[in-house]
Amino acid sequence: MGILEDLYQEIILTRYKNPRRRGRLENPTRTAGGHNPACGDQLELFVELDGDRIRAVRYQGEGCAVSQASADLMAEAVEGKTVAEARDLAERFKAMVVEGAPPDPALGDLAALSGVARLPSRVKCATLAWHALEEALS
Amino acid sequence: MGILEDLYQEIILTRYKNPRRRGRLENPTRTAGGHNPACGDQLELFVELDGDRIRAVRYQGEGCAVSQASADLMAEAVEGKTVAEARDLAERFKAMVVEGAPPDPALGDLAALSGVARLPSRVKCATLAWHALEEALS
Amino acid sequence: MDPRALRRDFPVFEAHPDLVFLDSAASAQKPRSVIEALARFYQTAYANVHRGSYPLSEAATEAFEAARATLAGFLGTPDPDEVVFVRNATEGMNLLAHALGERYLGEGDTVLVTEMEHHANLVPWQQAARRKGARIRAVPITDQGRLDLAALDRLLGEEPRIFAFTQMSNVLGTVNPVAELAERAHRAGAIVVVDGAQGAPHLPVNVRALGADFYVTSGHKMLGPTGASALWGRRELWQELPPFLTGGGMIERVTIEESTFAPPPTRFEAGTPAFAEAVGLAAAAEYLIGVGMDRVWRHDRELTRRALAALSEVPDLRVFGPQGEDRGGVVSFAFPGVHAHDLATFLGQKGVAVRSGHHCAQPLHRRLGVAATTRASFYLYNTEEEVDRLAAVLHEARRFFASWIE
Amino acid sequence: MDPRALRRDFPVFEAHPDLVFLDSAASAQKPRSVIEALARFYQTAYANVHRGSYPLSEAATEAFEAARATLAGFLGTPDPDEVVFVRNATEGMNLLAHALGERYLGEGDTVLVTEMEHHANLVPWQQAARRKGARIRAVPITDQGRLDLAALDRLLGEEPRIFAFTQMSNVLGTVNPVAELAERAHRAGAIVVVDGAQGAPHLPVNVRALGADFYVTSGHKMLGPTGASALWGRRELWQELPPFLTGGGMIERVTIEESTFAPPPTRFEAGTPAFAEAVGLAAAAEYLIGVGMDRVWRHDRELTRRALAALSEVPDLRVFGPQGEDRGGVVSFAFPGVHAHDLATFLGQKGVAVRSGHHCAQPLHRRLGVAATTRASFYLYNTEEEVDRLAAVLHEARRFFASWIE
Ligand SMILES: Cc1ncc(COP(=O)(O)O)c(C=O)c1O
Ligand SMILES: Cc1ncc(COP(=O)(O)O)c(C=O)c1O
Repeated sequence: MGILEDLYQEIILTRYKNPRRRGRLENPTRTAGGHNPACGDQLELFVELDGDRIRAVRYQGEGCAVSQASADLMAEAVEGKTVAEARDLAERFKAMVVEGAPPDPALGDLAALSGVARLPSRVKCATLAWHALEEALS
Repeated sequence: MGILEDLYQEIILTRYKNPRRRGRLENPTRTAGGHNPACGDQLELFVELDGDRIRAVRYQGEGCAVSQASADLMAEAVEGKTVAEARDLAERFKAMVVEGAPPDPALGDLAALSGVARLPSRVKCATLAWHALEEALS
Repeated sequence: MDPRALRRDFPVFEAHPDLVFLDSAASAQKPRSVIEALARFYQTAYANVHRGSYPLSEAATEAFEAARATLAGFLGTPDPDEVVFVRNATEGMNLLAHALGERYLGEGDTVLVTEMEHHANLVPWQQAARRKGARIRAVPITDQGRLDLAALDRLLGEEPRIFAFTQMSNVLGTVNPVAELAERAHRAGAIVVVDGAQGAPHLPVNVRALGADFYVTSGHKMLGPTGASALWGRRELWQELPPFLTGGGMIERVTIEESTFAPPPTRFEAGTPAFAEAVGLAAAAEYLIGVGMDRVWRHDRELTRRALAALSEVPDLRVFGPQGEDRGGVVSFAFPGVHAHDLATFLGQKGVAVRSGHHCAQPLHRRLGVAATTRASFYLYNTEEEVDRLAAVLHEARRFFASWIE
Repeated sequence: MDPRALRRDFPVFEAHPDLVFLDSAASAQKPRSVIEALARFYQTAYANVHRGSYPLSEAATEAFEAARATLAGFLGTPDPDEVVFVRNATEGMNLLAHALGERYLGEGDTVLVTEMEHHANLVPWQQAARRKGARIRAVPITDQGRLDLAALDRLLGEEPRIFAFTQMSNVLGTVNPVAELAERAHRAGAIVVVDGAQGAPHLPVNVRALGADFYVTSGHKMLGPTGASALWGRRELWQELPPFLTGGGMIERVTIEESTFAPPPTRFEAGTPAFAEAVGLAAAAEYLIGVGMDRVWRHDRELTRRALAALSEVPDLRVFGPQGEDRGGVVSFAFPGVHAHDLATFLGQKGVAVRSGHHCAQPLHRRLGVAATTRASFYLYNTEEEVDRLAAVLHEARRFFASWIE
């Protein structure tokens, strides 16, 4: 599969055009901002915690299909997880897109973003939301 | 003759060690400062004018044999000259040390400095006093 | 001008024969003569400039000062001492904003810029204005992507101390009527600073004929190495300005408590300059002079015309900037619903090197109503075939992203 | 270490086989690997870094960031983002003086420097102090050319906000006890800025072990190209600092009126960096790592010992700086009654390249009681024969200038 077909899979487009977790939370427990100075992509993240467990995640901002789909899939994936589990998922995601490790089964649909590893300039797009998540949880 | 022997003729040494015009004037008509940022040489020039004629010139400052001898010979050479004559002499001097023109007879003892033209880094030492003179006369 | 022949002077196209390089507005490729001038200097003629009284240092100093003279000539001034070497256009603008700010800006004063400025010609003025209690105003642009001259006159009525504007927009390609703007600004009493980062590489420039007070260039965009750019200013104005960077080489007398400073251009070059890169930049200016800037400019515009025609055939593609003769070789575009990065990645994977983002012009993108655009830019080594290839790949992209387009 | 073998790596000595180059403290010659890295980058891998989503730009960005990591490693920090690229040591010091000044200096505060500082580590602090109503104090030196540590403690009692000092004097060769000075300064609550312009090229450096907060280097003195130098700072402190140069690349959000800024190191690199030269600098650091900085340092000191011994035999010659192990390869000297320039011209004409003047250290020369000195400096490519030649030519000079000597 070519790099382009690999990257722009149906699921990426779907999440970009019809996001499931886009929006804001009225009373977030935590918020964090993400910014990619290289390209101007911006992201605001809202997290609602219930003790140690992530109850809801929403995001707002502007960016390419990669950054938006990554944020949307991430928000969905970490809801219901504990803070430690979410951090662990972030590590697995970064291993996939930064180091090019094969997608960990735990990543589920996020595996669709594995092609990013072959496009160094897009890695920061894919990790933008995840860095914001780590900041929000820290 | 080697460059060194050419440059460091007896007359340069004499003027460096036993200057004839070094000092200051109590009531100068004009003063000007010279500074060679490349090496830190500094010069203060005092000129006394009688109408259009240069009555006396003195200088103070710190510098190498080339800059000091040049200042001393210059001061002596322009005393008694009109402003226009002094400017003309400055042109001839610069032609000799900057462009390497053969010494003009009008330069007299100043011809001893002709070797400077072969040492680009020392040209500014030789012209320091002359630039100050031009400033003072302008 | 035959770009196919010129191309052979650029080693990068030997290394990447299939590369369609349309990103010269970000930074240009280097001709062999520049790379060799640089390498030869390091191999055979290197020593720190100034203050060395041995032949190698004297020769290096002469080469550096000859580079200054070459750049002065390239910019159309007979006086080498009007040229100060800085790293890039950005440093040039910071130097000016600092020094002009210190000298001329006070509480309540205005600095005028335009809505199409690169951040390099905006943020430094914001910093200077904040320090001095001054404010920034911007000349708006028309829907065609030109400066709104009626608004300019109104804004000049506020008597700005400084008017800083770009010769050519790095997003729209708009070439501003510099001489006319400078004249109006001077009549209003403003100091005129021209951002020539996109102008100097592409247009014949004569700073005196333009009527500018300061003219900023970006060396690496005009075939030179990174690290060296020429900043031009009028001698009388340089003389008035306090230094920006301070340290060795630019002083007269230093005590622990205070210092006095050397005359220009030395006053503005603190520490060891990037003198080898300045020598490389002079080789670049000589290469451009050899080709002829009028021919470079004609070639750029021919490619631009061809690109504008071809891109207008791509369905759904929005193309920015004016249609007309006042336009250089920069074309920015977007498919509604497709983000600029995704489009640029597509083009990049197809071998067409373009750039995407806000191109350091966020206020302009806000005005255009888009967060980001994709930009192709042309230079003397680009061919008509490459322009056609761009158009063909954009048609392909249109098909690939068809379901995304809104 | 065999300098004769290393010499073959430096093309300049092929071009000038008889050159005795003793001016590395001003700027060092470049090994072939550096010149080739630079040329190869321009020939095959050039494109503007950041923001480009095509393979060439991605690769250039990776090379630039790899250079940052190499420099971080060379300086002994695991964190590449603690390294900011600037043009030269002077720009590094200006950046720090501005940013630390804005953040930490107020009315009546003190900045402490030393009497042996290069103007690059003095004048920028004067500017910052003037802006902020602070004052400069200087640690005096002893007659042996070392810092007066008793005076230091008194001055630290005044609780300076910043203590900026050189690791190695560019005139006396004195190597200051950085770790000890940093510890005392930290106890007094000062931020510690170390001028490593002469240190990094010659000594094994580990910024964390030194206990510095900021460490400034000069790339062209450590075998790198002109135009690129590494400036190191602690991450926590970088994060606190406002930007210095502003413009493209270092912002987050820009409107006409105001801007917010990116995190470090991006915040401190405005505009297109000298990224090709940064890649060249990394090749220089790799060359030095390959030779081994401990061996470089040992070699420098051996030559220095030999030079000090030989020069002490030259009648009437006054030699400056301490005698001891705390001394690097810089030897300044003077014949009373012979001006430094005249002596340097003599040496230069005899093929021995040295420098004369105040070496950008006027306060130090005032302290030494001379307006100027002549300076020889050694590096890894210098041999014992060259040191002997220096001594021989000084004996000759003594005879030539005999009647001048006072
Ligand atoms: C119009 C304009 N001004 C300024 C700059 C900044 O140039 P540099 O990267 O040389 O600082 C650029 C290039 O990015 C530009 O296009
Ligand atoms: C101790 C010291 N600091 C700073 C500098 C300035 O270095 P640069 O020319 O790289 O700015 C020098 C070199 O001249 C130096 O020796």
